Amino acid sequence: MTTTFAPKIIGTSSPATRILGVLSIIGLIALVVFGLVISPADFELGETIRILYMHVPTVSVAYLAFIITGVGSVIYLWKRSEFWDLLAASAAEIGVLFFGLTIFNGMMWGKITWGVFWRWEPRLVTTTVLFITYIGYLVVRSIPTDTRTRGTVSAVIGIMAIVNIPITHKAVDWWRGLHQSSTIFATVDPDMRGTQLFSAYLGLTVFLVIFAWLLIHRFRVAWLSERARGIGLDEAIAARRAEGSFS
Amino acid sequence: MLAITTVTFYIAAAWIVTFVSVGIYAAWVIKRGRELSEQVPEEDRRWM
Amino acid sequence: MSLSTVAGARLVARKDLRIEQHSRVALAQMLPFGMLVLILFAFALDPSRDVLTRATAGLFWMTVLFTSTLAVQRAFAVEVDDGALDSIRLSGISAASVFLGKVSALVIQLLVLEAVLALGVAILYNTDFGGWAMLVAVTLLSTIGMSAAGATYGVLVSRLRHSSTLLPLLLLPLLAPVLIAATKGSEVALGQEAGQSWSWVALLAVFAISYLVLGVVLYRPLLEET
Amino acid sequence: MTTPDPPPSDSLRSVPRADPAVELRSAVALLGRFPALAGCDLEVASGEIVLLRGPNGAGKTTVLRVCAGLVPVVEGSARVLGVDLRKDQSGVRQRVGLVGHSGGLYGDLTVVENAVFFAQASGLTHSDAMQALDRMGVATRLHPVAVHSLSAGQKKRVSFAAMLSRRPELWLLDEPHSGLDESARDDLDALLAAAAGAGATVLMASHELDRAGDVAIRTVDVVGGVTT
Repeated sequence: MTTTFAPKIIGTSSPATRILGVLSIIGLIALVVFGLVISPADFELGETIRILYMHVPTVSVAYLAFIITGVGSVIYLWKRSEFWDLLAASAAEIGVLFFGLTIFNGMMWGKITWGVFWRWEPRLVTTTVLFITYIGYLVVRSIPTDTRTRGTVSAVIGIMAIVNIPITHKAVDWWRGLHQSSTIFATVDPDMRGTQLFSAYLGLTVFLVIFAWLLIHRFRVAWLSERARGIGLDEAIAARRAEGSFS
Repeated sequence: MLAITTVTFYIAAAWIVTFVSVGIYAAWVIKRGRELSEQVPEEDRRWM
Repeated sequence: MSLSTVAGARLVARKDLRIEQHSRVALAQMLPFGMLVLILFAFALDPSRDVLTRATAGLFWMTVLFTSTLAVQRAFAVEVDDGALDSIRLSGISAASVFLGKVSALVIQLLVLEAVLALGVAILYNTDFGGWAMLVAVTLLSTIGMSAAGATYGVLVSRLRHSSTLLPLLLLPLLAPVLIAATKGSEVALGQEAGQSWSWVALLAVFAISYLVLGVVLYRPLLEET
Repeated sequence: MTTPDPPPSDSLRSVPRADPAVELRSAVALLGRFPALAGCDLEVASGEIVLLRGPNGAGKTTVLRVCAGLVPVVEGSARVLGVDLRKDQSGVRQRVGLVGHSGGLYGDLTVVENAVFFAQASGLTHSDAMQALDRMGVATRLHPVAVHSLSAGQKKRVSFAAMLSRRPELWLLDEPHSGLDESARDDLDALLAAAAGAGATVLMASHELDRAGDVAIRTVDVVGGVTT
């Protein structure tokens, strides 16, 4: 499983990420063409359906990221492997980014549809609460401690947070009197047809590719920064030992 | 085809903010990766 | 040599309650704080326009939520202040016992605080109480849930720097469903709102059980493996 | 910067006997990101009384906390009472006693409540706790007093009593003589000698060379996170 460095490639890229990167760019161009040009406005939603082509992929990717964080956290506490700790943290960061975008897109959609940026709409509320939950996760990871404590503490938060997702969903749905079951993908309108449906799924696919590409890079950055920290530690140890030679 | 209306502004905002945010984040990650890979010796630059 | 989980939990809970008995921090500081919040809400919301009556349940649970973060903070400050937590980690008490003991002591203290605050609400906000069975169920389950999540995050932040400001950031979003369910459940119980009454109780039960189980499991890595 | 092993370790290796109570090899331990131990070597035979000597911030306290399984060793190796701390960090905790800078007691509880709680937490009884208080010369009139209102020396006696009641195999003492009056120091020395005589190992840290040196069998200098 060890990808050693090909000499020509710099930074955190590898042949696999290059392919993913190219696919992402092609995909985004195709998404612009299909989502903004080819596909028609919706009968019910009007032009606002075009926001869904951004909204649905970002929220789906964010939830996928948090599931990875949760699974990574469980495996980290079980196996204590650096890989899962760093993967969990990388996924959480990307998840927070996409969750932030989801909230922003939701507000844009709200402004058009309701005339206001914010309404106590269940999805928006749930997303915001969970967004802050995962900001807490990232804040905890940024507090300097030793690797093991950082890993343990953030894994616990990763697990607590993912258990909280369905509970928060249910609570907020019922709170707003929304009693029918709804999934993450419920915003993909089942009435969508033809190029609309195609654009929706194209958006989902493209963002999944982007997510994979980002996650690989982000993980490698995390991995490298641990190695760099190891070098920093060696220097710190040398400095610490030198304290003795003065006296 | 997207009709040009006041609605367009918010739709464009959603798309542009999403694209730009992901772009900036990706650029930051790549840049950070390049910086770090210069600090880290060759033999440590494998991922797992 | 080692104690059973239940015996250890009882020991820890008794110890925490004994500390409260001597120091009276919950009684002399948290309770007046909670009362003060109830009164300040009234100022902020203008009591003459019966907003208070309609918002009673929400204000009550918000107050409880704030007070409970103080209680969690206090519960772990006594452990960290003089390094007593280290003594506990060196003793034979299992991590699960420490968790269950901490939770039990928190639950007992919070229930007393809630009872007095409820009395305050009844007087200050002129609330008619009713639907006792459901009120009791809602209160008990949300208190257990808050205490379980609080005890886990309480010990977690005690391992980190900036712990006192970190705790509310981590704990309050996690407790959002408890706030919603406890508020709505109480409103239904008080007859202020029609609704699927027991589904809120069920949700609170799911929350409480989930975080009790998670706490029992996750205290081990937090206390023993680091 | 490699340090030679202290001489006793060689003689230990030649004579077959019990594992050393403490064996640190190039141990690195972090406080946050600061390497409090920077490749520390230390060997303590069972039954020995060893004094760690060094200036403030040398890493003495961290050595004690590592040996108690409270601070993880991130590089090098650490074995305490036969337990490999890098594999099982907490495995040794129940078998050691630590009297640290902070008392490790509950300030709001009384002397007796503290002693009894920690005794019971280790599966012992009320009378074990009372015996330990007695052994440490804690006056009966202090029993119902809250620990936070005790003097430093009295508090230290209670901490010792809480540790003593658990009959640890390895005693880890941070500045044990500080805050004690002359007669209490004599008591403590006698206690340490008796403990070592009964097979326990004592590892203590001090910057007070004059006093703690008397009872110690061997002194190890610690500076800059390493032993010299």
